[in-house]
Amino acid sequence: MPVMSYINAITLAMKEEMERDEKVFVLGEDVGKKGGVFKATAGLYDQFGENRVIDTPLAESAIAGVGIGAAMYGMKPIAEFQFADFIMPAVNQIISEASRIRYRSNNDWSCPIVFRAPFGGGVHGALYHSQSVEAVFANQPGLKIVIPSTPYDAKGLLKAAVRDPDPVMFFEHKRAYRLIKGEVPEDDYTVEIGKADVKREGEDITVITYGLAVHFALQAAERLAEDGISVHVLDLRTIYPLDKEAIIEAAKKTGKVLLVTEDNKEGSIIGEVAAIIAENCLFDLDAPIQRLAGPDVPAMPYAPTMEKFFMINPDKVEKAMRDLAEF
Amino acid sequence: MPVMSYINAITLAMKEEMERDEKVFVLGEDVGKKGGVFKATAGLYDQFGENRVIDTPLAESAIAGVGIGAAMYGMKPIAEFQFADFIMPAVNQIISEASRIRYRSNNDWSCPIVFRAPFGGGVHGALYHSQSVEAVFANQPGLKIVIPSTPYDAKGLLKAAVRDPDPVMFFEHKRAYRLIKGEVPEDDYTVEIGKADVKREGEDITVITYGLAVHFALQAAERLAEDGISVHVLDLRTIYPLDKEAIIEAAKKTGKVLLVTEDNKEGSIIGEVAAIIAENCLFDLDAPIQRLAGPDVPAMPYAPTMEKFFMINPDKVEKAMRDLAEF
Amino acid sequence: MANRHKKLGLTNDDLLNMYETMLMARRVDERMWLLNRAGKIPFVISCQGQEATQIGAAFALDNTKDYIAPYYRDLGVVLHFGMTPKELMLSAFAKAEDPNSGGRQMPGHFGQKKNRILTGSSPVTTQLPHAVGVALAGKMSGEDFITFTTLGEGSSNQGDFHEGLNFAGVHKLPVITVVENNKYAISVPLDRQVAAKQVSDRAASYGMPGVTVDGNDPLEVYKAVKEAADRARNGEGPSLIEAVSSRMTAHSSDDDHRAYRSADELEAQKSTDPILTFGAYLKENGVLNDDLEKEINDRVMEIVNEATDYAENAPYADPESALKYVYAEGGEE
Amino acid sequence: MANRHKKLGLTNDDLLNMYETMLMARRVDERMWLLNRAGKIPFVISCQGQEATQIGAAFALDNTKDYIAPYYRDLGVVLHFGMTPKELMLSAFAKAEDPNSGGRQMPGHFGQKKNRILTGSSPVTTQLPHAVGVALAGKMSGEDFITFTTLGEGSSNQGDFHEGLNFAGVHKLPVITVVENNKYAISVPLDRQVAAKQVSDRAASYGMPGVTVDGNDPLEVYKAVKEAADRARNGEGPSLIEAVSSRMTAHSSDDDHRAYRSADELEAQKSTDPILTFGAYLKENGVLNDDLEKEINDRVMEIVNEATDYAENAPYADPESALKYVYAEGGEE
Ligand SMILES: Cc1ncc(C[n+]2csc(CCOP(=O)(O)OP(=O)(O)O)c2C)c(N)n1
Ligand SMILES: Cc1ncc(C[n+]2csc(CCOP(=O)(O)OP(=O)(O)O)c2C)c(N)n1
Ligand SMILES: [Mg+2]
Ligand SMILES: [Mg+2]
Repeated sequence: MPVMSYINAITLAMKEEMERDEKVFVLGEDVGKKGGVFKATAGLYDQFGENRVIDTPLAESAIAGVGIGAAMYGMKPIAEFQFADFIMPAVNQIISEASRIRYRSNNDWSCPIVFRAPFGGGVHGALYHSQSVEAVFANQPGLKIVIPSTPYDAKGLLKAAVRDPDPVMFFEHKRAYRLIKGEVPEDDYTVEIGKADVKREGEDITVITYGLAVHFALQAAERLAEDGISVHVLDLRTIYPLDKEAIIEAAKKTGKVLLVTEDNKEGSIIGEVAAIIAENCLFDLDAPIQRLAGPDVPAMPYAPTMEKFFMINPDKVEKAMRDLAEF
Repeated sequence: MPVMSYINAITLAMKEEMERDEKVFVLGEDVGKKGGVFKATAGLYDQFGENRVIDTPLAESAIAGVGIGAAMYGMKPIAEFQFADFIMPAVNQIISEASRIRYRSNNDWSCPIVFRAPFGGGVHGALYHSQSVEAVFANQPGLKIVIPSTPYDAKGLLKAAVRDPDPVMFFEHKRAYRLIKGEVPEDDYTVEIGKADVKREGEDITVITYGLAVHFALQAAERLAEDGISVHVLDLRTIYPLDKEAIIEAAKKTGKVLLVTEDNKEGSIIGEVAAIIAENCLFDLDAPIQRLAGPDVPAMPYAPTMEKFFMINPDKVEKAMRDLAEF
Repeated sequence: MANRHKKLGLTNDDLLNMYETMLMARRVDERMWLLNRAGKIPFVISCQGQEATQIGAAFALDNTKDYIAPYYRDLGVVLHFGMTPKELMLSAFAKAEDPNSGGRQMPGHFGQKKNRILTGSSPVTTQLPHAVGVALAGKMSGEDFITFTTLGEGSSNQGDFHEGLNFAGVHKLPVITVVENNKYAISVPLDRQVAAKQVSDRAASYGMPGVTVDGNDPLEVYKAVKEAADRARNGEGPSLIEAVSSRMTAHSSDDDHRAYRSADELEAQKSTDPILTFGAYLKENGVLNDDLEKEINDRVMEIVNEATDYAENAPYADPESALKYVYAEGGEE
Repeated sequence: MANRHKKLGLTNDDLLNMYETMLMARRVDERMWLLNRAGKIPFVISCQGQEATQIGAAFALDNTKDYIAPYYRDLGVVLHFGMTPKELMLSAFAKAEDPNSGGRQMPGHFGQKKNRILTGSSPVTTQLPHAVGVALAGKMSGEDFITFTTLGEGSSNQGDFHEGLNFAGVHKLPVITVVENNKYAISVPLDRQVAAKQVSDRAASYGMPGVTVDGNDPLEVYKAVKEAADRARNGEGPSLIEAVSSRMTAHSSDDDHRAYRSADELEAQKSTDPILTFGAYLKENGVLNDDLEKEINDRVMEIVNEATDYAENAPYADPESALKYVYAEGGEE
């Protein structure tokens, strides 16, 4: 199987879907000739032309809104937001419109659109190029929110998102783009939206997380393994709606749960994960449900000292895991 | 003490604050001559004139953004959104701007603004005039989110919000406006933002909630009391950042916790409340943490059958309380 | 009054058709107010005063293939696009059979896929980028339909107006936007809403033609929209049309406009009631007479009565059906 | 070249002052690129090519009382409003002493209360309604300052542009908006961004005067902004000015513009470099000569060098200080 980077898996998914179905098209800022500021759409403009790889004006509510209109007509738009931070002007279109179109029309209309955006920190992006914004949307039935951690999942989930009959938000960790590499099959496959994935089997403690933090957890798990501590790692992959069964199963398995997110702690999606566990398998727990997250400050600063202080990393995850294992 | 309705307490708070400090002013759609679609600003236009009670164009991002500019200058704007549902176009200004101004400027600038909006259902408002939107904002350090349940709290908290040096979102339950009446002192008082309030002392089970649901819980508690079940009711009042100590104390007190919100269940703010309890006092619990909430559908429908199905009410709260008490 | 409709290519029958549709819109709307005041339906939001704009515009489109993204007052527009009075009444009563939303949304939140009426919401102006998106999709697919969207003048201050029309302008998409300027946004009058001299001046911002027409005259509106439609079908891109008329009711059944509009103003606008003035035009041009007028009115009233009875007696959706259609079920699209 | 500055009421000293500030902006910016390419600072976003617009505009304001809401390229504007090269370098190095943000934000995110520079963010155009809000506050408080805000032409497509300027227009607020049109929004050229013939056509949407001027000529920009400022101070309301110039660098240090701009285009724009053309104007009018030019350049370079050294050696904020200033601490405002 070819090994490729996370971003290449994403580009490939779009390319294959556009080849497969001419209703699929891409729109966003600088997605054309430039191929996107991170190069996620590199090559698509040359292959599919400016009618299917559309450089839009700098106006996110229009990117979302025009995409929604096209989706209602029956197209399969992939709308790119340059940074997750810049989705905010489009929140009305996403929450009030995309997520409610099927429901409010009693199943008469639908809105099969994918909203892609790079998110996450650790790239000297400062307050507005580093944020985790998923919690803003993770309370909107009608939406699905996907955050892949590996190239394999990225390709398979993005293809599933494009084929999904409902709106899907697809967040890509920008630091994973080139950092994370992995095997990606050559054949056409999809990964089911809504299903979490056990990324490591273990017996002593359970870590539940998503995005780049999955890799931090896996690295830390290796270190704990050296000391004979066995860590179970569940990658949520779809963070809304959550895969409740998988969460409950993973929590029950070890009875000690650490939840990890790069987002600010209070109000992040791991709060909901904790609630699901506390509601469904409280008596299976041997320790309080631990959470490791960013501090409750608006967003991570630019200066390396403060950025590092904010960001979770394998060391911080390792420490939290050891504390929990010793509980 | 005079008895007044929830909405009159809100109007009075604005009136008194505008009399006290000429930097306080109101802006929003139809807040002037009409006095607001719910009449929350009734009388203010006549008393303070069109320069301090400003009918804005129909443009929520401008209402927020212009208000933020005025607040940075040193004014104390109270920006009204006609319905909480219509805050969505202003999310970028609220989240990217208001909530980050102090932090991003390293304490050089600040943004003392109040964003008021009626929220909540049970008024035949259908999908877009019934929503609970607080979860969209309850992950943004720099913001405070207040949801009073009684006229006393409404007046005291709104006055505190106006005097607060930071941005405060102030959600008023539109069904409480005329339904809920209570005693409100004539003197100038404030209620501290960030503090939950025990609305009923009890020993057997704890209900933690906010907004109109506080009243549902209190009504249901009366009924349970007749059967000798003693219910402790904590009103969160500030739902972001949460009053962790009060939550932990209330949970520990009875060991059986029911969390109630009118919002959709998954991703609502009671998930965070559950997480705080599960993280801090898991071993004090005698039952799983129960949650009663709206179903996970985009928003409540208009038809009375479906609206009733969606909305929580005293009966549903009572049932959930009895189930928990019997656990 | 000179005969102006021949020049526009409209026959007498076309005109009677327009008149009857305008009257239907008015009578359905009036009925809803009665039902509201009788406590039978919780909410109404009216087309009254804007029927000429709506019917003039809708008749200039091709209701067999064009797509529309109407706003909440567009009862007249959706009637011409195939929504029936019965369906409108089912929506007013929030009954399960309502094709717009199965009783999930308030009346005025139109949507009906088979008639290419996009589903609408309450936050204003969000429909405008949708109309642009459908036009983009049509262009990409090589179809020759055009899209049509409407909004109030207050709503033309929303960011989505600007962003959507600029997108349409840059990509020269076949979208017609009609601003139904009734001079109020709830209580806020035009001069506190729109800083432009006229709303149509905004067209220049988007490189498209803009005109202001008398929204009380269906023929003027028809002419402007027809020209825009011809341009759009010719690949000449979008247009913005402002049609100025009056809001003859309060903003909605929850409003009392006497608090912010003078009695004189309310009285004065009765003279421009488009049902009356268009009726007068028809009579002066020999298209309508008293007998025919009565015949039409009777026919309309019978339909309105039947629609009301049917809808009133129709069932609500089951409570649990509130759980349906959050996502596609069982492999459907 | 005729002497055009006397008519504007500008003395030779004023002009030298403008020239030196333009040069300072250019040299600080160039230094940042060097530092970036040497791996010493992670990011730069440039003013290069827009100095004439920025200095021409800033000098037409009162930098002792007016408020500004600049955008990320406005190094020239903030210099004239009192931010020092040292402070700018502290920001580039993200050091604790950076007055903009204490190293929390990227360079180009200006803010300094003592100089009435509003704090800015990354999402474009949000500053525009803020400038309108400050103008509203000033009017309410009976103050006679005006507010000034800038943005790129691509950013003029954001909803906040429309909503903010309409608010200013309705309330006739003393706000001057300058669109610095450098013909690109990252890789997207003007004709794929703005459907209007020119950005200043958008002024009519908001009932305010709009002009387009040569943004490479500081005197033309000065004249337009001065007239707008006089109007604003006279209670005549807001203005929109479009200043057309070129972006002489890639969008930012993360971009390579050769991927979407031809070599010819990049070569051609060198001839309109405002530092050169304004220098030439000054020499032709006897305001500048080679000696003075060298003296100014040396002075500027010395300041830039000192600023760089100082900033490079200054400490970062403590890691834990990231926790500070989420909310007001201890009763402060
Ligand atoms: C985003 C948003 N804000 C506020 C409202 C509440 N609202 C409903 S209609 C209306 C006034 C609309 O005025 P206009 O656009 O002139 O249309 P008209 O009702 O006069 O036809 C307002 C403020 C809304 N529906 N959506
Ligand atoms: C809301 C938002 N969307 C996207 C971006 C990313 N972005 C930064 S600058 C820029 C282009 C701006 O172009 P223009 O307004 O012409 O200003 P210029 O950089 O050319 O001076 C973009 C797309 C952003 N900062 N904010
Ligand atoms: Mg109107
Ligand atoms: Mg530009």
